[in-house]
Formats: sequence, C-alpha cells, structure tokens
Amino acid sequence: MIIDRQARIVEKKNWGRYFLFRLKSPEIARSSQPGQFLMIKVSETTSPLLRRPLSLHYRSNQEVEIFFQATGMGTELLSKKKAGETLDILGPLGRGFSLNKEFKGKEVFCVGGGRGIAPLFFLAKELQLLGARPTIFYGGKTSGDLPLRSKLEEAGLEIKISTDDGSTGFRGLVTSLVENELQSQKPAFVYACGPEAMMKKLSEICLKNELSAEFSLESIMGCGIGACWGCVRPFRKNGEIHYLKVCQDGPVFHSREIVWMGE
Amino acid sequence: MIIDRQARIVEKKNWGRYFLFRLKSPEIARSSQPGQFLMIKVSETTSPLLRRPLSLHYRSNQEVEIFFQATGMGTELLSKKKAGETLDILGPLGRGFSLNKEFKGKEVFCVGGGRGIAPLFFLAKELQLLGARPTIFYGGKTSGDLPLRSKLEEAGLEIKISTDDGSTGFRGLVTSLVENELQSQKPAFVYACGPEAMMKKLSEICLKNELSAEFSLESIMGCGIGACWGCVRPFRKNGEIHYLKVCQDGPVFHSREIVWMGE
Amino acid sequence: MTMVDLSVDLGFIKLKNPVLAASGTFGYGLEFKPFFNLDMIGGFVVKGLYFNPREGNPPPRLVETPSGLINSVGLQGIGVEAFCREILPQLDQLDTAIIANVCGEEEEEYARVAEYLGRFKGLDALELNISCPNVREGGKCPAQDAEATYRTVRKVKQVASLPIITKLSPNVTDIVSVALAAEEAGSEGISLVNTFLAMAIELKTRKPKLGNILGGLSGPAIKPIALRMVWQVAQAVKIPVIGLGGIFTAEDALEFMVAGAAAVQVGTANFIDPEACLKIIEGMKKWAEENGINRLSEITGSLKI
Amino acid sequence: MTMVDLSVDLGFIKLKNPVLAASGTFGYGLEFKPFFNLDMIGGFVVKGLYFNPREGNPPPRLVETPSGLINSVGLQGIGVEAFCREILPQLDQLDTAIIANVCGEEEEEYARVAEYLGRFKGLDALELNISCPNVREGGKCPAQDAEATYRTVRKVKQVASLPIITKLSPNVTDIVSVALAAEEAGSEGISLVNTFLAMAIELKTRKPKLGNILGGLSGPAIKPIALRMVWQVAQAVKIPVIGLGGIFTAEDALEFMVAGAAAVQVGTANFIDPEACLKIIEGMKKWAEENGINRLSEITGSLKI
Ligand SMILES: Cc1cc2nc3c(=O)[nH]c(=O)nc-3n(C[C@H](O)[C@H](O)[C@H](O)COP(=O)(O)OP(=O)(O)OC[C@H]3O[C@@H](n4cnc5c(N)ncnc54)[C@H](O)[C@@H]3O)c2cc1C
Ligand SMILES: Cc1cc2nc3c(=O)[nH]c(=O)nc-3n(C[C@H](O)[C@H](O)[C@H](O)COP(=O)(O)OP(=O)(O)OC[C@H]3O[C@@H](n4cnc5c(N)ncnc54)[C@H](O)[C@@H]3O)c2cc1C
Ligand SMILES: Cc1cc2nc3c(=O)[nH]c(=O)nc-3n(C[C@H](O)[C@H](O)[C@H](O)COP(=O)(O)O)c2cc1C
Ligand SMILES: Cc1cc2nc3c(=O)[nH]c(=O)nc-3n(C[C@H](O)[C@H](O)[C@H](O)COP(=O)(O)O)c2cc1C
Ligand code: FES
Ligand code: FES
Repeated sequence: MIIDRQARIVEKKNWGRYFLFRLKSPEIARSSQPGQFLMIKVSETTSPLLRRPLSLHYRSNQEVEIFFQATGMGTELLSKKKAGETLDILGPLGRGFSLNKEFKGKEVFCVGGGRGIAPLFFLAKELQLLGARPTIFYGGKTSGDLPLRSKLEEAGLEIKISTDDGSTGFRGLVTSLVENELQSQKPAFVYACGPEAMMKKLSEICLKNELSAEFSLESIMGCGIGACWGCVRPFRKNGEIHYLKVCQDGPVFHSREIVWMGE
Repeated sequence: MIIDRQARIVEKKNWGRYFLFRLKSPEIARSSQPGQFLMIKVSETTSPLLRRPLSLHYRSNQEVEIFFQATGMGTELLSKKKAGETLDILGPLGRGFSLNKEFKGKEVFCVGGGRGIAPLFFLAKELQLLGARPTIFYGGKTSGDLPLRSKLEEAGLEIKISTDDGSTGFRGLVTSLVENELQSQKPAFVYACGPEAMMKKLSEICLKNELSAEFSLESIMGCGIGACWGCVRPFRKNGEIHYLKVCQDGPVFHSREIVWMGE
Repeated sequence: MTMVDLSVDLGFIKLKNPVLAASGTFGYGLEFKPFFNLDMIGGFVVKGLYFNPREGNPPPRLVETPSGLINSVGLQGIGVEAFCREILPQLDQLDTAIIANVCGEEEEEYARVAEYLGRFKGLDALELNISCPNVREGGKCPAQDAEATYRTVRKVKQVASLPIITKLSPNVTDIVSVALAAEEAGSEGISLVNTFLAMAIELKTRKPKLGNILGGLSGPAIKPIALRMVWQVAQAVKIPVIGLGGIFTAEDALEFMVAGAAAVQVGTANFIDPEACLKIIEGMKKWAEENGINRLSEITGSLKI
Repeated sequence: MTMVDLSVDLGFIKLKNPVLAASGTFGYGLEFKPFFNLDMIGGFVVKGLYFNPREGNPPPRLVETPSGLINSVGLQGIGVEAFCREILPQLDQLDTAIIANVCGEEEEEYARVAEYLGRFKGLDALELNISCPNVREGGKCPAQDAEATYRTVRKVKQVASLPIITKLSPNVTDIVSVALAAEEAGSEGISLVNTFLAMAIELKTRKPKLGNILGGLSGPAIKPIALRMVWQVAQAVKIPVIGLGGIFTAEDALEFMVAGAAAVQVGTANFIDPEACLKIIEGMKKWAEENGINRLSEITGSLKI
C-alpha cells in the first residue's frame, strides 16, 4: 500500500458524466493487479470528508488510469480537476480478480454495466497476456453510456454491446446478451462488475449454467485499508453467514460466497 | 442588495499572495459606493461555510473588482478560481466612505496598509471625480506587499510608498510617513484601511492633529446583511458605548466613534 | 401535473408551507425584505426577545468551524416594548406566520414577555427559548432539565393568550423526557434543536476565540444529531414537532419531515444564502411533484423502519 | 535549536509523545504497519473488545455527513481470547503504549474482560468503553449516568491489574458529573469524547441510511463540542484527561492540550490519512520549536481566560 500525494493527472478525457484520468504514479502502477482499487482524496477541506474508492482501470509502466462516473459531490469535485494538477491517492488496495493460468486458450466472459466497465479493461488486457480469449460484454442504458467502446475495440478486444433502449448494439439488458451468447458457447469463467441488480441476475445465470464467476462489489468505505469495519457485507463461508470487509477480503468475491442484497 | 450567482471572472491577476479579480456584474457595479463590500461564496460544499467579505476595489460600468490577500482556507480557495469561472456574490453591502462635496480642490489623505489598499483605489477615483486631490499612502512590510503601486501610478494618483524594511520607498511604518507629511501639509480629511494597529496609531495621529478621519474596519461576518448580530464591535455613540454592526452601520466609521481593540 | 398542497396545519396555526426561518438567523424579518417577498415563506421566528433591551455578549461573537458556526451573540436585542412599537406593526402587514421568540433570565421574565406580547396583534405564536446556551454561566438553560422545563412552560401558559412552541436544547442526556415535560405543561408544539454548547481556541494567543468563551454550534455539522433527536421526540409526543438544525437544502428539510417533523426551521443557511428559505420551499415542491405527492404534509413521520 | 521534549507522563503510563490512535479507528494496530513504524506514535487503543467474538451491526454501517462520519459498526470483533492469543503477542513487540478498549453488555462483562486482559503481558492500560452508542437499544450507555459510571468503574477496578482510563459519552447533560463519578470510583484517567448519537435518512427510500438506524457521529464536525467538554472536565478532575473528537491537524491536537488535555487521541482522521497520527506529531513538534517550547506537556491547561 502506497500513498502517492502527488500523482499528476497526465491526461483527462471526458464524455458526458464519464471521466478518464491517466495518472503518473510509478510505484502504484508497478504493484497493481486487476480488480484492485485506489482511495482518492477529492477535497482539501473536510467536506466531503472521506476518500473515494475507484477501481484501477489500467496501468502501464509508470501510470495508472481511473474511469469514473460523476454521480455525487465527491466524484463531481474530482471531475473538475484538470490535467497537470495532482491527486492524493492510496493504493493498490484489496484483493483483485483471480487470474488462472489454466484459462490459456480458453474463452472467458467479462461483463460490465455502466461505470462497472472500469476494472474490466485492465482485467481483459491481463487475460490476453495470459493467453486467454476474453470477450467483453459492455452494457449501458443508452449509447451515451458506452464511452469506452472504441478504446476497447482499438485494444483488439472482442466486445459485445447492449443498450436498454437499443440505441446501439443489442436491445435489452447486458445479462440477456450474455444468456443469448451462452446458447452458442460456454466460457471457462465469468468476471463481472456493475449495478447490484445486474450482477445478481448474472450470478443466477451462472448458477443455472454451472459457470464459475467473480464479481467486484461496491460498498461505502471509510478507510479502504481494513481499519474501520465499515464496508462489510454478509458472505457465505463454510455454510455460515459472516460479515466480511469488502475493502480487504474483496472487492472481488466468488459468486458462491456472495449474499445479494434483498436475498 | 443584489445576489449575482453568475458573476464571471473576466480577468485575474496575481502577485505572490495577492490577487485581483475583475468580475462582470452590471447591476452590482451600478449601485456601488467606495467602502462598500461584497460577500463572496468561496466553496460549493459546506466547508468553509461562510461567505467572505471583500471590499469593492473598483467598479466600472459593467464590472467590479476585488483585490485580496490569500491568508486562510477561504481566500486560498478563492485564489484558485480561474478567469472564465463564475462567482456567487452578494452586494453592494454596508455604509461606505462619506464623499463630501466640500473636499473639492482640497487635499485628502488615503492611507492603506497591505491588503487595506483594496477599497482606497475606488475611493481615490471617486474623490478625483469630485475634484478633490487625494494622496494615497501605501505601506507594506516589504516591496512585494505593494503590488498595486503601478496601477495607482498609471491612474494618475499621487502616491507615497513605505515599507517596514525599506526595500522600497520610505523605511518605516506608513503612519510615520503620514506624520512626516503632516509637517508640510494638513489634509481636509483622512481615510484609511489596514491592520488594526496601524489604524489605531493613525487615529491617534489624527486626533493630535485635529483631523477628521474615517476608517474601514474588519470583523468576522456571519451574514453581511445585518441579520446575525455577529459582527459587532463597541462604538461610542452619544457618550455611551454600544455594540454596532460592522456590516450594516459600517464597515466605515468615523474615528471619533471607534473603540480600538485593547482600549 | 396537479398542484402540490404545501400547507401544514399545526393545529394552533396554519402555515402555507412548512418552512419557517429560525430565530436569531432572520433578524426581525425586515432585513430579508430586499431579497424576496416574505409572504412566500411559511413564516419566521423573530430574534429572541427579553423584556428589556440587551447589549449581548462581547465580541468576537462568531467562529467558523468545519461545516459549522459557533455564535455567542447572547441575544442582543431591542426588548419587547420597542419590538411591539417599532417592528410588530410592520410585520402585521405581512401575510405569513410571525412567531416571537421569548426569552427570560428567570421563569418570571418568560411570563412577563409572553404576557406583554399577547396584548398586540400581529403574532401567531410564541416560541419559548428555554434553550439558549449563550446567556447563563457555563451555558446552562432550563431545557436541560425536565422539571425546569415543565415549570417554565406552565408559568407562561397561565398568562399567555398565544399558542406556545417550546424550543428544546440538544445539550441533554434524554431529549424525550424534556419534550414530554413541555407537552404535559401544555405546550402546543415543540421545536428542536437549539445550538450545541461549543468552544474554539486561538492557538497563537491560547485564548478562547469567542469573547464569551462558550457559544452555540449550528449548521450542517449538527444535522445528523438534530435529525436523530427530532425522530426520537416525534415518536414520543402527540403535539406537532418543528425540526431544525443544519437544514441547508430541500432534501435536508424533507428528511426532517420524514423523521417526524410537521414543519421545519432554517437557521444558519439564511446567512450564507439570504434566499435559502425560498429555495428550500421550491425544492420541496419540485420533489413532491416528481414523486407524485399531492399533500406534502403526508410525508411527516413516514420513515420506514 | 534544542530538542523538544514531547513525552507525557500520565502518572500511570509514560508516553513518548501525546498522540494516541483512537479505538475503532486503528484496527488492532497491525493494519497500519504498512504505512509507518508504529513505534513513532505515543500509542494506540485497539478496537473495542467484548468477551466473545461479535458480528457487529448489519450494513450499511457508514454515512458521510458534512465534515463528519456516522458509524454503526457495533463493535464487530474477534473477542478477548483470540485477541490475546493472535494479536497481543505481535503488539508486545512494539515499543509504544498499547491500550485495550474494554466493552461489556453489562457491568459483569466489563469486569470479566478487564480481568482476562490483565493475565497477559503487552498491555499498558485499559480504556473502559462505557460510551459506545452502537450497542444498546436507542443508543443508551452507562456513561450517560453518573451512578452507572461509578458502579461500572468500581466493579472493574476490583479485578483489574492494569490502570483504567474511563471513556466518556458526549450524549449527556452534564459531562462533569460523569467525569467526577469515574474519578471517585478510582479511574486513573479519563478520555473523552466518544461519538454523538446521530441518524441519517435516505430520502428516496424513506429509510434510515444505517442498517442499525442510529449511529455515532465523529470527525471535524464534532470538534467544537468535544473541545468544550474537555475544557470543562479538565477543570473539574485531578486525574489526567485524554482529549479527542475531530482532531485532524496538529493545531487541533494542540488546542485540546491548551484546553486541558494531557494527551490526545486521533480517530476518524486515520481513515482519511493513514499517516495522520505521524503528521500530527510532526506538526506539534514543529510548532513547539517555532514557539520556543522545550517541554510540550507545559501547554496542557494553559488556556488564558
Ligand atoms: C471498490 C470500489 C471500486 C469502485 N470503482 C469505481 C470506478 O472505477 N468507477 C466509478 O465510477 N465508480 C466506482 N466505484 C463507486 C464510487 O466509489 C462511487 O460512485 C463514489 O464513491 C460516489 O461518491 P460521490 O461523492 O460522487 O457520491 P455521494 O453519493 O455523494 O457519496 C456519499 C458517500 O457514499 C459513498 N458512495 C456512494 N455511492 C457509492 C457506491 N456506489 N459505492 C461505494 N461507495 C459509494 C461515497 O464514497 C461517499 O462516502 C467503486 C466503488 C468501490 C467500493
Ligand atoms: C468589510 C470587510 C472588507 C474586507 N475587504 C478585504 C479586501 O478587500 N481584501 C482582503 O484581502 N481582505 C479583506 N477583508 C478581510 C477578509 O475578509 C479576510 O481576510 C477573509 O475573510 C479571511 O478568510 P480566510 O478564509 O482566508 O481566513 P480564515 O482565517 O480561514 O477565516 C476564518 C473565518 O474568520 C474570518 N476572518 C478571518 N480573518 C478575518 C478578517 N481579518 N476580517 C474579517 N473576517 C476574518 C473569515 O471570514 C472566516 O469566517 C475584509 C474584511 C471585511 C470585514
Ligand atoms: C447567530 C445566531 C443567533 C441565534 N439566536 C437565537 C435566538 O435568539 N433564539 C433562539 O431560540 N435561537 C437562536 N439561535 C438558534 C437557531 O434558531 C437554531 O436553533 C440553531 O441555529 C440551529 O439551526 P441551524 O443549524 O439551521 O442554524 C441562533 C442561532 C444563531 C446561529
Ligand atoms: C468506525 C468507528 C469505530 C469506533 N469504534 C470504537 C470502539 O470500538 N471503542 C471506542 O471506545 N470508541 C470507538 N469509536 C469512537 C472513537 O474512538 C472516537 O471516540 C470518536 O470517533 C471521536 O473521535 P474522532 O472524531 O477523532 O473520530 C469508533 C469510531 C469510529 C468512527
Ligand atoms: S473500508 Fe474500512 S474496513 Fe473496509
Ligand atoms: S455580519 Fe451578520 S449582522 Fe453583521
């Protein structure tokens, strides 16, 4: 875990409510794994008080990328930062996606809804390095919610698009798109990140199709480093239900452990 | 009193810790008097909570100017705003300097210490319009504290400079410079704004030399509009001491009313 | 879209909408005339009134804190006679609820002030300020004790011709017991909270930042505590509860109503934005429209546990 | 420039500097090892310990508020046996003060936990957490009552071999009377404040934002109230006072000392900056140097009234 108080914003991109920052932070870049996240200071004052958790969207040798949606005061303030300014970031944090060498040559699905696409780019690139064949399912409400489409395509990734309103790609939920695809092929593994309802539905589909899956979960985080016990959710462990820390035991969990909200 | 929520920063200048903003705000510009002030929102969050009082440094037909020193969190945040962004400002507020038609053709002194110069530019320009002959005494700790020197000179104002360390102009306190000047001429009136200690000393000098004077005072302000009773200071009124509101009864007061701190 | 009914019936007073400006933060009301038509808001509570004029506490009287404000104004004011002579006739022109904030050094004075105010027309209710931390030694006040609260309210009820809202202090172990005492003594309503007893120190001089040493904390910082107290009190009493403490937005105000407040007061927010009350009302109306709520008062106490 | 002496002698324990990390905000200490050498800080108070392991309260457990944080963690933890077996031996390696935070459902349990902890080496003191608002119905706790405080401290004193610091609740009318009760019962020190009972509502769903409905407010928002209470208590008791509540900077910490605290604790700040304690110590040292203070402990209680 490294605190980089001077991570410079090297590049900033913006599409509507979505933002991508490329940050210079060699040490954090070096030790990052897909599925891990950063805690980012968004204000110099005491309001908003807490850092904000954002997934690692990508890392290169010297740099890390974050991709986020401005939804509330914190991400709003963050989105106003300009290239050249610096951020105070803490990371890499948490347990990321498991990268199994046996996936080599095999098909794997990466399913992302909205801003949930953030960790999947880094993941898919690593899966490619491993020799696996990732397909990214990228769903959004409408075509404006798919800003990373061309970036994914340019990276030579196999992608399938859905929008709720059909403005582009498959019309319907990204989970339906996955179900369709499952008619023709079964992947070796499923990774996902997105809204709770989407992931819950996907986990049911995986269960029915006897697919192993990992999900990156969200939770309100006080510290991100396992010190506050604030981020817990219930999980199944050895037949019992326990509260585990999303920041430390996750944010990525295996589908069979997860107790979905409203269950 | 006008709330202009979209006063655009037309120009921003910066010298070390000192800043000058020119703001487009036609309505406020129209109704402003020298010595009046604005209440400026410095944050979109609740920290810092209160608006900050800043004097009107100048106004033209469509625009107003503020000149300030970044001293704490609020002015620090304000100083980071960029040209093109907008401010939420409230004003013009308070009772400004009295502009007496009888000063026509007469010498008047305007004495400013540090950021206290802020309201004196507007004042001196209005005095010129009235046909008075203002001399600005502009004092600072060192030459870096006199950023408005050339602006005042270019405006054709008579100015006298002092620095505590003698790095430019008279070496010593601006009040000593005034005392020196009083050897050769007595003004019809003295106006001043600056640190409490400077103004207190000046008021003693005025008393000794039987000069009428007005001072612009500072006080922590909750509202700036007379609603909170938070900004009061003690003043002499009809032989009694009463708490008056700096924001409404001032910020400009006649020297004979003022009870100086530590008196 | 049908018009949303924003009106609130407190039993002893009808408000055109549930937003009142809080005492001490809205002057005598007239200070806000330059900003908007005062008839637009539900009403306002004027600055605290003692019988005689008061100079208040020595300055400095304000300290800004993280998301909060400490004040030690100490109820500087013109006294009840000047108020009734000079201010009240002007307020009587307004078509909005006017509430006087009644103060006292001891129980006797509360009754005297309340009785005097009852002789004039223009007021709709009295708010008993038994909770100001800025007057007595160490910030103590009657609202910190259920019995003292009962006695004070009782005494005022005996002479008051106007309905009474008792304003509670948050500086207590058990807010519910004080609220129940006020109700039992005949108070027609309860408002809460007043400010939290607080302090700030200037490190450089090692002196208190306030001339009065202690002051009262208000603003967004206190909202989560105030909301909790309003919820607890609203469940316990039958009389209407007016909630306040750090309300800055329409969402804040609506949360207090969901917690059980029949109406709300807006305090410190008026300093930062003189149009705060107006904006909050507009925001509440918009929210009701968007959520298909025809009568805003329906949401009072609708918290789902 | 001479070296500033940062050490503090609390009588029952010597600290190398006056900055402790507060219970529940520093895990079991080990969580912060990746960030700095734990020997650099004055010490830390580990997460609250009940006798048995506890699952804590249902999520969501955190709400961010203006300059504050509400938590309803509810003392999830591994229990005293696992703590002494798995954690304590690791903490014993450290050259800094280690304080255990003792919890209990009733008086008996406090005593059991305290007695058990006394059997192991590695601890320097016990902090009696009689002030957690996150466990009992309605947020009630022993520290809200002087008598219950006296009884609990007394009972623990009878079995404890380690010095006792009693941690007070701010949710009281009269903090001084509770502090005096703890002192009279034999507590060697007092720490204050724990969190303020608070609440937040999600407007969209009209549900409480916390799974436990109520929680405890901490952070800069509460600092002005905590500072006032520390000042009041420090004037009244003879035992050393440890001050906390919203300390985020060296200036904050120094203000608590000027108000009368012999040492301070840093809580919520650790979440935002894992190096917060360290930075605060550095800042205090720098301030002392700049102000020609040779022994930092001199400033305790130096407020000029
Ligand atoms: C491990 C992890 C990784 C994440 N990665 C990304 C990402 O790569 N891109 C992205 O756009 N978003 C991501 N999120 C969600 C992101 O953290 C929230 O959108 C953000 O915290 C909202 O803050 P705000 O101030 O804008 O909203 P507000 O609603 O004002 O926030 C108020 C509080 O709630 C918390 N909060 C609100 N929504 C969420 C949420 N959905 N999850 C967690 N905390 C929340 C905030 O952190 C804050 O403490 C991630 C969340 C987690 C836990
Ligand atoms: C009528 C009036 C006109 C002013 N005009 C100017 C001007 O033209 N240029 C300029 O540079 N400064 C001016 N000042 C002073 C300016 O308002 C303060 O420097 C500023 O408020 C400090 O805020 P801060 O957040 O940077 O400092 P902080 O110390 O962080 O502020 C904390 C709180 O104290 C208040 N405060 C701190 N110092 C002062 C002070 N000296 N006077 C009043 N309130 C203070 C702040 O408003 C805030 O509420 C004026 C003050 C008043 C009352
Ligand atoms: C400057 C100031 C003066 C106040 N004066 C009074 C008063 O005269 N009477 C009273 O009952 N409350 C007074 N209050 C308390 C407010 O009415 C209100 O209860 C408190 O500020 C909490 O609400 P807020 O957070 O919305 O400000 C005052 C508050 C402030 C900030
Ligand atoms: C998440 C969290 C957990 C806490 N757990 C405990 C605890 O186990 N025992 C305890 O005595 N205090 C606990 N506290 C209270 C803190 O120790 C401290 O008293 C309080 O947060 C005020 O200080 P602060 O504003 O610096 O955080 C906890 C606070 C937080 C925020
Ligand atoms: S966020 Fe603090 S323990 Fe997970
Ligand atoms: S600043 Fe509020 S009355 Fe003057």
